[in-house]
Amino acid sequence: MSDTPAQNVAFVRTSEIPPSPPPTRETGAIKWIRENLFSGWFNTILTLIALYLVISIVSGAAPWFYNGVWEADSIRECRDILAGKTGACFAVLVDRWDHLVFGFKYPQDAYWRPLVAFLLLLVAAAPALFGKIFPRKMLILTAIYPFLAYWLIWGGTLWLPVLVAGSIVATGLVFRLVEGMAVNMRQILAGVVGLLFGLGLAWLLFKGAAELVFIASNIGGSGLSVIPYAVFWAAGIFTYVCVIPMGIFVGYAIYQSAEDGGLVTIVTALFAIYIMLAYLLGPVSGAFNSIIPLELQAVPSRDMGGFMLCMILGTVCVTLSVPLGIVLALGRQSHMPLIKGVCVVFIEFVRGVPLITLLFVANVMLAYFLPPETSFDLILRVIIMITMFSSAYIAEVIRGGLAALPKGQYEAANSLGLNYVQATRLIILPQALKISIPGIVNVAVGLFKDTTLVSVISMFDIVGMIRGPIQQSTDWISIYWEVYGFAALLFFVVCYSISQYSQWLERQLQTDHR
Amino acid sequence: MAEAAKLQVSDEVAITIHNMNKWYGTFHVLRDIDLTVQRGERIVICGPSGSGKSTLIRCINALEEHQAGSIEVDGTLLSSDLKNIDKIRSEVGMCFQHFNLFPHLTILENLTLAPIWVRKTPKKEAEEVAMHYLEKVKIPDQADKYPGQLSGGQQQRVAIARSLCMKPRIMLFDEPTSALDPEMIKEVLDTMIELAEEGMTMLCVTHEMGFARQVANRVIFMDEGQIVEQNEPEAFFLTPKSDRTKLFLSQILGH
Amino acid sequence: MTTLADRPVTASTGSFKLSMLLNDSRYRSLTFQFIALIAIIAFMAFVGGNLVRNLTAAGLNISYAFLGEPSGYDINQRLIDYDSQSSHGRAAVVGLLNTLLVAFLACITATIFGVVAGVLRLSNNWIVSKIMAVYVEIFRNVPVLIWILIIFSIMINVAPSPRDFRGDDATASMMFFDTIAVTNRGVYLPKPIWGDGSMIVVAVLLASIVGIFAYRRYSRKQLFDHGKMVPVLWPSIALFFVPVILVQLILGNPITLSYPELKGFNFRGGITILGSLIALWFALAIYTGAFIAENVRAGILAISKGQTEAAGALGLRPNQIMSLVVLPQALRVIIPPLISQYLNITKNSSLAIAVGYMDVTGTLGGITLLQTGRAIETILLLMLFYLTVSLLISFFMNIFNNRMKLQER
Amino acid sequence: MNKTIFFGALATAALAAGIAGASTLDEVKARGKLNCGVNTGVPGFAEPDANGVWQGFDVAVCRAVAAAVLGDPTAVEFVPTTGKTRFTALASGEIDLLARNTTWTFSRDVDLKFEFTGVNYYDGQGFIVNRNLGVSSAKELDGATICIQTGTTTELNLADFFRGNGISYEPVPVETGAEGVQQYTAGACDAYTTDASGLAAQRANFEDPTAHLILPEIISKEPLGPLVRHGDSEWADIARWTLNALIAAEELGVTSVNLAELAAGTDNPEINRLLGSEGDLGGMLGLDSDWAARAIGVAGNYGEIFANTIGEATPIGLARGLNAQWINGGLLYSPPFR
Repeated sequence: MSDTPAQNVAFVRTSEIPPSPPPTRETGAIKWIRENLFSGWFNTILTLIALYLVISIVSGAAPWFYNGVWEADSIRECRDILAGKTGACFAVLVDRWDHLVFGFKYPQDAYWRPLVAFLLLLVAAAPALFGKIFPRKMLILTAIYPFLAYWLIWGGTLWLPVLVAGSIVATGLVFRLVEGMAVNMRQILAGVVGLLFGLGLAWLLFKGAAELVFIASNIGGSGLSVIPYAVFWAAGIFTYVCVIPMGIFVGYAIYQSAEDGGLVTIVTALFAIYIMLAYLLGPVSGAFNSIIPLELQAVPSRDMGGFMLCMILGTVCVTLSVPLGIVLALGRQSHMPLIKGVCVVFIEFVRGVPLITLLFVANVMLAYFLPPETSFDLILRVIIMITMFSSAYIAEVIRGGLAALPKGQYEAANSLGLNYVQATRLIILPQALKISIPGIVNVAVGLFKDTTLVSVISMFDIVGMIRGPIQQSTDWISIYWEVYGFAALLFFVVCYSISQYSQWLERQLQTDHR
Repeated sequence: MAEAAKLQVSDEVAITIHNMNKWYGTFHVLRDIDLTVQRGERIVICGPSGSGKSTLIRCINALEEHQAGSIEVDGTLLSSDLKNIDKIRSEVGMCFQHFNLFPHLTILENLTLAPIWVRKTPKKEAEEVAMHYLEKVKIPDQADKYPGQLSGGQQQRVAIARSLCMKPRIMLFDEPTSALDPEMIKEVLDTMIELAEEGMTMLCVTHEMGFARQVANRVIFMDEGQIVEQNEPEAFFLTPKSDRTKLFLSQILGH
Repeated sequence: MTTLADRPVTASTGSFKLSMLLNDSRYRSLTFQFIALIAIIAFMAFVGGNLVRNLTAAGLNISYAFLGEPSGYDINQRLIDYDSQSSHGRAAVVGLLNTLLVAFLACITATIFGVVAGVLRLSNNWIVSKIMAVYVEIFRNVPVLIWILIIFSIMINVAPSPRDFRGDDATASMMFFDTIAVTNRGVYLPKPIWGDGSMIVVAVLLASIVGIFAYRRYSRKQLFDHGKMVPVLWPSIALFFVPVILVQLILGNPITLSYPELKGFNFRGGITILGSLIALWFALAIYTGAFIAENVRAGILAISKGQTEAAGALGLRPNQIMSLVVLPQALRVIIPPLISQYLNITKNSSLAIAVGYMDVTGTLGGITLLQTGRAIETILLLMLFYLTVSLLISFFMNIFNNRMKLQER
Repeated sequence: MNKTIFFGALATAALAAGIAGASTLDEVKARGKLNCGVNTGVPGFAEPDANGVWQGFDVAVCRAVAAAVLGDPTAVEFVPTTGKTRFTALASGEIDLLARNTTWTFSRDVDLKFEFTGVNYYDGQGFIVNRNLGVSSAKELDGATICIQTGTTTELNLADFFRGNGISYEPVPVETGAEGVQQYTAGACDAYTTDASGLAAQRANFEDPTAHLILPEIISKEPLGPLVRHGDSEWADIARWTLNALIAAEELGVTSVNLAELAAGTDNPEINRLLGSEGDLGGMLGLDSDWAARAIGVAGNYGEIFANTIGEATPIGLARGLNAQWINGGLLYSPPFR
């Protein structure tokens, strides 16, 4: 600019100034150290304290690792080998590796099955987690995975999961079929289905009312139990009164819906899946299996253990609790006071009590609430309780996502004439879920860590395995650091990777097209 | 103005609003609204903020409920019967101030969503219709982009096209240009003018007085929940009768 | 807010028809709720009927009479009088107080850990911020149960046992001039003995605390009215210590300390903080501290750079920017997750059984359940207790949070 | 809530109510497996070995019952239970038999509605202390810190003992035996108390077993035995007499070695009745005639089981003591088989 006359204000640049490197100041390690470690008296003190801490931890732990014994059959042998030196006895990990990872009852020749299931989990999860990198077609893998994994881990005939998957697909086909029917055809169908469903419902209500009266008569109306006595009597009478009107109404409603197809399609599809699951599945899968036997050795649930149990509980419960959480979140947003109230009470109750008490419920109480002679095995009861637990937390995350959606999205959907189900499915949920994913992943990590609590109710997950069969065995009676350290390491690796993924996702969402 | 006269207005009644009232809690937002709209009529509603003009048109497609009086659209009475509401909504298209495009869907998907799910149009057919309207609003090349990648004016034009895909007989516009930069207002207004020239029945809440002069048959001025004055645009702008209208016009045209 | 279920209700025409239950928005939601009500009642019938049937089959009943019966077991930590002849109900209360104690201590400590770690993680000092990052990641990603077990193991194996203090060749000794003993059974601290006149000392202490607040007010007034900066820190410290020490000396040491001594098997005298309490307290605090650190960091980062720049442009110094601009805003972001962390601490304290700390899960939900076999009753009571505590904590913290918000407007 | 699933469950419940009340024996036979509740791990009594196969003294009872009822000692589903879960597991029907060191007490028998089917181990609660503590009697433990495994009768016994002797103590509850040992060996408690059998078993695994002393006081009676639900006497009889058969077999000299030979018939009518070559005791139980022979055939008679799992030759090293046959001065006394 120096050649521009000062008094001449008008100026037109005729040539670009080329970029030049920044002025060289002192660079390199010394500058970095001075700026980052010793930039003032306070920082210097902090640095020195930190260095001291690191050095003392490393120097304390190093010999323990360095002297570690990897080959021994018992803790006594370990002590003999160490001969008084400080050192770890990693031999327990070698000796009890199978127990720590698979539990002590999973058949040894089937260890490959959970391993394959785990590797497939990575493959199946990838398209769902990294939607942009993998083609969408791979989502089919994700859909198939639960059935495959069930078969691999629990064994039995492959036909069972295949047929369950088949029934679900078939239900979808029934749905489409009914939807596509001509209106007069659908009216006939709706008449039949409405009649059946109405009668069935009335019968169930009749049973329920009888049950309520039975409860009331068992409570007896004296002393403190007057209120529950009255409540159950009243509920019983109420239900008796409702039997016939409800049956008629529901039947009628289904019949009425024939024109636009709504209810009758859903109910028929549900009927179809119920009949398939309840009556066709067992015999058909047995028949298929006798023709083409595709069978793995069946492993009962209670034989699952070790880290594998944590993984099973974690993945199953998170997967199940997402849909449940969506329902709860939508219910909590509802303007119907009763439905909203039920959801709020459920969510706040579950979030207000520790998981461990819910596990106690699974362990010692649930049996009293189920019909006599139903035998839910412990793992199933635990899955139910943990799913309830995490669904409440996921519901809150999703509620946050729903609240973050602008009101205009609801209005636009309404003004286009979409109904509640369509708008929720096509407009609201896809956006709300996307916002909620990092939160859901955080809940999932927390839940995965909480699966260790099942050790408190005598299940042999990795912590239960350590505290039970390993520490109480004759060979490894007082071994702590090595096994707990190993368990901590396993959890760290899994949880850290997931939380890194979650952070990556959050960054992705920030730069997303929105 | 001359053009406006050319546009056809039939004798058929599109919307009848009779003695309609609405309250938010104890606040009386709409008071005794009476309005009849002929098919093909283009009405501009203006007024200061909080005068109830948005609420009025939102009542017409049941985004807001009215508590007293009646609204009849194309002979269908707007009652609490959901079937009637669905019918009216499929007759009436709406454009919002903030476009309200669905950000997780591409432009094409935004356009075909309602035809496929509400009208049960086959997907292919719906896409053809969508492309037709995209060409009409002059952005067919953006079909596979997401709304976030478009400018505000383009987004609003997509929103108009989205409404048109449902083949509505009436279009409602709720301040369609007030969230836009000046450069983009014109492209949206051009689209609306084009639509008006095709004879669409339109109710438009806007402060674009130029637009009102050019296409409206009638301008309605609202204040404090009431219709204060309505007239043909020329008369409305040149010889307003009410003092309130004069004040409003002097403020809005003054600068 | 408009949700999709919320279809408008408008004036009706015509008479009632059955189809209106489904198609008319006035009745539709009632219909749905009625169906939901029926489903809830049916669920009650199902669950209750099974319960009655199962209990009858097992010959059991639901009764809370056991709460009045003598418990028969001892509890090592009790904040109220309790012995093995006390009732199960009292044992439950002892456990309940223990839960509240450890939760309270852990909440405070976790907040301190969390704030320090969160702030240091943003420090310019590379090594310090890395150490804090490692701390946060390690503790966040390993189950709290494992941490409780590891920390307890460390404590009982690293700290000396009382027998190491005994004899001439003792391998351990007490700290701070033989006033504090750290053992693997717990920490033994001197206990104040309140002699004549000690109330005066306490009164003076309270008075000087009031004085400190008054002084701070005064200094702020000086700044606002006269534009003078009056030093605050050192006078406050002096105000806290000097009068109390003076009074204590003048009155001839009314407050004396009783020191723990090794007598028989254990240290006696002084205040005992049990090892199980320390382990649980520390484990909960350090685990939750890692989460709080993340919240604090996020809170500070959430206050946009613009705020700091704006404050800097006004000429505020860095510490003033922090205390006057960034922190008040960051707190608004930090407090809601902090509340849920406090709730988590309370709920996680139910893992006390892993270290043998007798909280309410250990007494009511543990030994009482086992001795009486009253599973349904004890677990219901247990859940009721946790639910009450959780709701109370969120209630009070929400009030606090709302007040914080109001003040900023 | 998914209504269909729920109503489905309701329907199932209604159906289930109809078939309720089948006897435990029929159920076990139909299932082909015995569900047997055991401890989660007590060396010698119940612990899974490195292959995950349950071994031990309590486990042997389960196997004997399975052999008697189903003819297959491996047809047992072992359900690990904790102190907290064991009674519910039994009451709810999750397990058919609880063979876990459970003390036979009045309230458990009467109030909790269980039926003890005998005693397979007479135990008593004792203390272990470090020798260098210089204590030779439990009464000298005034002021001591004592580790107790919670959830058993030991807590109550301990409170009663110290109260009765007018001395104080500080209890340290621990959840598992291993944690008790951990705390005790680290010196976090002066003494560790549990059933004397458990103390001996755990001392065997200490770094230096000789440095620890089991005090002479046995402060409680702990008759440990298998139990079943109240109300199914037929099933209780099977459990009771299977245990008695093991005990009687030792008394009568029936061992795993001579079992086959004696089963063919002997001069001793009681052995004949026991092993089924005479009379039809099995039929009375609803089993076949050689049920007892099968039970004994699994791991031998009571004495053999004891010797192989917890006896003096094993690392546990327990002496017979109270658990000797009555003819040898112990308490084991099977009612006669006739």
